[in-house]
Amino acid sequence: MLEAQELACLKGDRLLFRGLSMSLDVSGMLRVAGPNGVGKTSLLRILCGLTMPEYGMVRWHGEDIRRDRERYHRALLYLGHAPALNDLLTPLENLRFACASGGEDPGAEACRAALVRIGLGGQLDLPARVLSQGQRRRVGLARLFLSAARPCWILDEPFTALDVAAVADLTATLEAHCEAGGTVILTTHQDAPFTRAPRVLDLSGVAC
Amino acid sequence: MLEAQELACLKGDRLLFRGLSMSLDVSGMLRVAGPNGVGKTSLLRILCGLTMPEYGMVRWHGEDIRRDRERYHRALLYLGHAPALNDLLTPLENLRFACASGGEDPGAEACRAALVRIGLGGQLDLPARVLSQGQRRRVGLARLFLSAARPCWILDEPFTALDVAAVADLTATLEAHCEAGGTVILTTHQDAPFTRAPRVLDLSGVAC
Amino acid sequence: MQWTSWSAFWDMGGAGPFVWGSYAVTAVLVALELFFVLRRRKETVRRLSRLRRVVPSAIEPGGAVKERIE
Amino acid sequence: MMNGTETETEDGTKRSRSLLRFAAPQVFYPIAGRLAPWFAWLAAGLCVAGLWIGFFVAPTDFQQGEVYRVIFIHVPAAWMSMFIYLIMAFWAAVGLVMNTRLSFMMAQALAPTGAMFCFVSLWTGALWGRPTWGTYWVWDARLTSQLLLLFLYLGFIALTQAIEDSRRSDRAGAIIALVGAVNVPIIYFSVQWWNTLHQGASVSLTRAPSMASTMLVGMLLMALAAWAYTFAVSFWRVRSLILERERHTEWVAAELDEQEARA
Amino acid sequence: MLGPFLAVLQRDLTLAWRGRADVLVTLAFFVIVVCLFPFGVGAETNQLRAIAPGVLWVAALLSTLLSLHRLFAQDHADGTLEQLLLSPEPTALWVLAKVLAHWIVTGLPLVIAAPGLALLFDVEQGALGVLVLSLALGSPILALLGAVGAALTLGLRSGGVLLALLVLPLFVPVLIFGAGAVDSHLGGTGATAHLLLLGGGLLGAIAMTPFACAAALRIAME
Amino acid sequence: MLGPFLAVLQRDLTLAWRGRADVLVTLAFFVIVVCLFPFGVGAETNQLRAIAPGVLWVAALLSTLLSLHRLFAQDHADGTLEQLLLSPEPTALWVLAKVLAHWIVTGLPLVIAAPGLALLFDVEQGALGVLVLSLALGSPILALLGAVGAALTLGLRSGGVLLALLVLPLFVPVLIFGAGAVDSHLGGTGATAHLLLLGGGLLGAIAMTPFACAAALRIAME
Ligand code: HEM
Ligand SMILES: Nc1ncnc2c1ncn2[C@@H]1O[C@H](COP(=O)(O)OP(=O)(O)OP(=O)(O)O)[C@@H](O)[C@H]1O
Ligand SMILES: Nc1ncnc2c1ncn2[C@@H]1O[C@H](COP(=O)(O)OP(=O)(O)OP(=O)(O)O)[C@@H](O)[C@H]1O
Ligand SMILES: [Mg+2]
Ligand SMILES: [Mg+2]
Repeated sequence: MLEAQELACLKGDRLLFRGLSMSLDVSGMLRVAGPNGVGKTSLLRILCGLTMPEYGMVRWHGEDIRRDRERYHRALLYLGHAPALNDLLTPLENLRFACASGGEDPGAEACRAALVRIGLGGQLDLPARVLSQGQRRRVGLARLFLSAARPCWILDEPFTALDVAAVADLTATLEAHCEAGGTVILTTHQDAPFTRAPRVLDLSGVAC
Repeated sequence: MLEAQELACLKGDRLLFRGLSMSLDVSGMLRVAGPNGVGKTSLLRILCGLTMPEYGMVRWHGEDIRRDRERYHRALLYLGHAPALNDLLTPLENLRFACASGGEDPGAEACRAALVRIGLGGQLDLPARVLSQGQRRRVGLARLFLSAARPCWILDEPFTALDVAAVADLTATLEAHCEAGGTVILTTHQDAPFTRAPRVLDLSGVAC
Repeated sequence: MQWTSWSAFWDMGGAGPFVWGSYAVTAVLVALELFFVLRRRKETVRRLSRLRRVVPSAIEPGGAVKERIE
Repeated sequence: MMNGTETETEDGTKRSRSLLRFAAPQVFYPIAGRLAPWFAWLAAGLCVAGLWIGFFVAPTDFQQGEVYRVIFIHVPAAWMSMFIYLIMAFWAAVGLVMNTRLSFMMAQALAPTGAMFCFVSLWTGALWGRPTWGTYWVWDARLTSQLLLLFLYLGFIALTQAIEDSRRSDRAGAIIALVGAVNVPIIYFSVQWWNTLHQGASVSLTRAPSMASTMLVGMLLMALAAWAYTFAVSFWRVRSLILERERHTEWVAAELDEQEARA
Repeated sequence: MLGPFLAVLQRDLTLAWRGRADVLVTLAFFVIVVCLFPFGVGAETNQLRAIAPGVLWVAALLSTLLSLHRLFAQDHADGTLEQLLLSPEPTALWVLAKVLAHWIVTGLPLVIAAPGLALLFDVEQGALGVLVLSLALGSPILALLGAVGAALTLGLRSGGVLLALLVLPLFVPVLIFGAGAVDSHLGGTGATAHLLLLGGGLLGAIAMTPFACAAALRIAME
Repeated sequence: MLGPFLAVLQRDLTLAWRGRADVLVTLAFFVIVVCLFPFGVGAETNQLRAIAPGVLWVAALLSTLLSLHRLFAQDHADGTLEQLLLSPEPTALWVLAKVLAHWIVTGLPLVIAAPGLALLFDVEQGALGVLVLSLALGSPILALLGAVGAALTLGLRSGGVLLALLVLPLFVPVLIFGAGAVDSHLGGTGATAHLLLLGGGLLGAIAMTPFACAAALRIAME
């Protein structure tokens, strides 16, 4: 489904990687690994279509994602380093808006349920500004529970700032998504309790 | 040395904890633990004197830290969630300024050495804006190598975004500091390879 | 008595709109302020009572946070 | 080495310094509640008396005719708006120096009333100016400094409203109130000087040469009414503020119980 | 199709309502800038009356300018913009919603307050209608043009001031026709031509700027 | 003791130099605002000459205002301010350094550019010295007063505009004496009194505002 051809990424004077090809035809999980600064975030942003690669192309179901942006973005869920939270809005409002901006409308009840599910039941009416670091991350991650229909999830360091219980819970969610036929691409430096170790794309091997 | 008496922390309508007393008389490491949102960051900021507790008092060598702010802050190194990095300055400039603002001047050579030591040898001349998430954290952490003289380190989630090698390295640094007679108070949700497990203050026990 | 009739009173020697405009706006503002102040008190009491029911730990007789010593 | 234990309340540490006794919100709360209605009735009474004298006893002004009757609200409102700012700044200073929370609350409780009076004086002045000077507004020194005073009030209110954390908003508000208070005389004199250096406005405030004593009495009664009104409203407002700030204390819990029982 | 449009509009208005002081405060800025002028140029009524329409328009322009950099900044910093750009719906659509919300919050109050301020400068009462109309047509153009500038300068350090530099030249024609409308009404020439030009400009801006803005946003996120 | 003072000064000047466009751009804003006026009020030379000192001063004030919210914002967002407040040295000291650096970067260029612009408005050449002097004394006061406002509104949503509301009334006396100095020189009264007052104000502001500012910053970080 998702296929990268000969990707090269140039940042300033530094060529992070080149000739990186991969294809994810089946459902499953891919962990992009490598030490700090090797280019994991840069790769994920290229795969999402947020950055243009210096060379190469990303295809979704055989079609260049630049060509058929809408279809790809309808199938994609990207959660980056920044949690996309407005400090004045409550978690509920933030989540509803995040869904709406992605072209979905799961309704207030579903959103509330997702937030309660992820452990923010007590913070539904607080402005996001006062949330703790981990609670902020959780608001962003709550979208996962509402986006089961999107096959392709790309997550940059989803476990950051989460406590142990939340990490376990998130791991289970990701595995469930893969089992249901979805794809997950993620980066993380932490150990997460995966039941089946994900495939690994080690960028330190590809890096220039 | 550091002593907290009857601390209570109130956030909006929520009383996070109260009647929290502790004292750290000997050198050693204290890990403040607890799930997301339990009040770890809030506690650390109170201990630093950045926030006033709703009730109670923090003492350093027997003196209220509000009363004798300067002496305490000369002995303290706090690294919070935010990395205190200016996006336009290089890591070297950022580090030098961070030291100077703390009232030290280790000189350019020592700063450069600290940055190389922490693995930013290749990024010395880049603006901080383009660094990767982990590299940004490292710039802040480089101060640890220059602040051995400060006995009290308070670190909020120092391992966030670091790769495995860096986590191990940082752990060793913290233990070395404790061995040299220093105190480290930290929070983290990650497992770090401590050779001796730090003492734990579990906030979930104290929380209201 | 200054006024020969009520209409003379309302007319204020031709300056009616100005005089009465002043008094009316002042009266309205005072009334509004009183309304908001009294309503705010009622709302505060209601909000805090509700809060106490929802978050019992927030206010807890017997173990409450002591006042800061001033 | 550490113990995360809870402790019981000790009542022995309660306020020992008697001077600050009334500065305790807990003590002031019931006092304010008892006094406010009295001041309110006093204000109403004085107002009725003042207006009666103003409209039915005071004679027509030989220069201005009936328009001058605006004076009975205009001048008290103008006076009040200036006094209230001074009192506000005083409480702010007391709060910053002595760290008494009640002072900050008093300052915040006074601000909206001060702004209201300030606006009233501007509004009535403008309506008064139209028939007497032929224009709603001139850039006269007194008018201008009154306008700036309104901005100072609005700035204070906007700042304290914009900050949600009450401790921060208390102190931030106190600082801007003090900075403003230092500037009020500077503003006043600079504006006056500015206006006289240039060719002045073609009209200026002309007061009736010898104010009839009945007019004066009416005006003074209205000014007293404004004082009483300010007391009443600010006491009511400060009670809400106290409840909000002290919501985590036992006595507020008891107070709320009482309120609920009554309702 | 209208999903993101309405979502963005509703969210931004909610945000404005939550930071209610904001609306008042933009207005207060407008009022204050206007009131500063007499202090600068002196209090002679005739002189003030002569420069009044110009001062009001310049003040409206500056208030718009000052609030512009907030149009995308917050969403950029917290990653919301990234997510919006990943939305499958057309970008220009929600950009338009953002600008509309922004104008309702910052532009509309100016239009409403302008006549009151004009009275402070002793402007003839008959000209107030023209003033309001010119502002009502002109200020949305300012917001739309400004949005392009805001998108272009997004995330740049000297954003606020660079933005000013970029858009001020674009604002000048609007200023000329806007202030000109009032002046020519006062001069007896009638303001119709000026107002028609402003209306035409508004339609053109609505049709074109959202696309420019969308393109600029995509570039800014690279 | 001087450590943090010099460190902050040096860093802020480095930052300004790195974002060089910034200096030019504040200046450009000043120039553009001044140049907008003829478009707003019409181009009669006599009228323009009469309002020139006022317009220049108002424009300087607005440019200062526009750049003020950046004084602490960046350091607040990235945590630098937190670290500075944990510094053992007195807060007022490095606050003064920050304001000084800010003035050098944003105020000084205005002082230098003002005479050129005054010539555009056909202001008599003898008055240029007074104009420069009044700006040189007045604009640091604006920066110092503004710093208190910037510290108080730090991190608030409507920061930029709230800041304007807070400090503009405080700016009025400076504006009056500043513009007044030029006017009274032109009017033949001599500007000495005005300039002395400005100088006194500057000394007072240097002595007091850093402390207010330091207190405000501590409060803001709570
Ligand atoms: C918007 C316009 C006006 C404003 C803002 C204004 C403001 C003030 C203020 C602040 C005061 C109290 C000053 C003091 O006691 O030193 C005052 C007093 C007074 N005003 Fe006005 N005024 C305005 C218009 C007028 C007009 C049009 C008149 C009458 C022609 C007037 C007549 C008076 C009188 C008689 C006093 C009492 C003077 C005294 O006790 O010294 N005002 N006004
Ligand atoms: N202009 C530039 N010049 C040189 N190097 C650059 C430039 N911009 C970015 N880089 C480098 O590119 C890399 C970007 O890496 P990226 O953010 O993708 O890392 P990452 O693998 O996600 O790291 P982390 O684990 O820390 O998140 C960094 O090493 C950074 O130093
Ligand atoms: N105004 C408020 N009203 C209610 N709750 C609040 C308010 N402000 C903060 N809180 C709560 O206080 C807590 C702050 O926690 P803090 O940031 O100290 O958590 P933490 O232990 O550091 O968590 P994390 O592991 O996620 O970093 C959060 O649970 C937050 O929801
Ligand atoms: Mg990364
Ligand atoms: Mg935390």
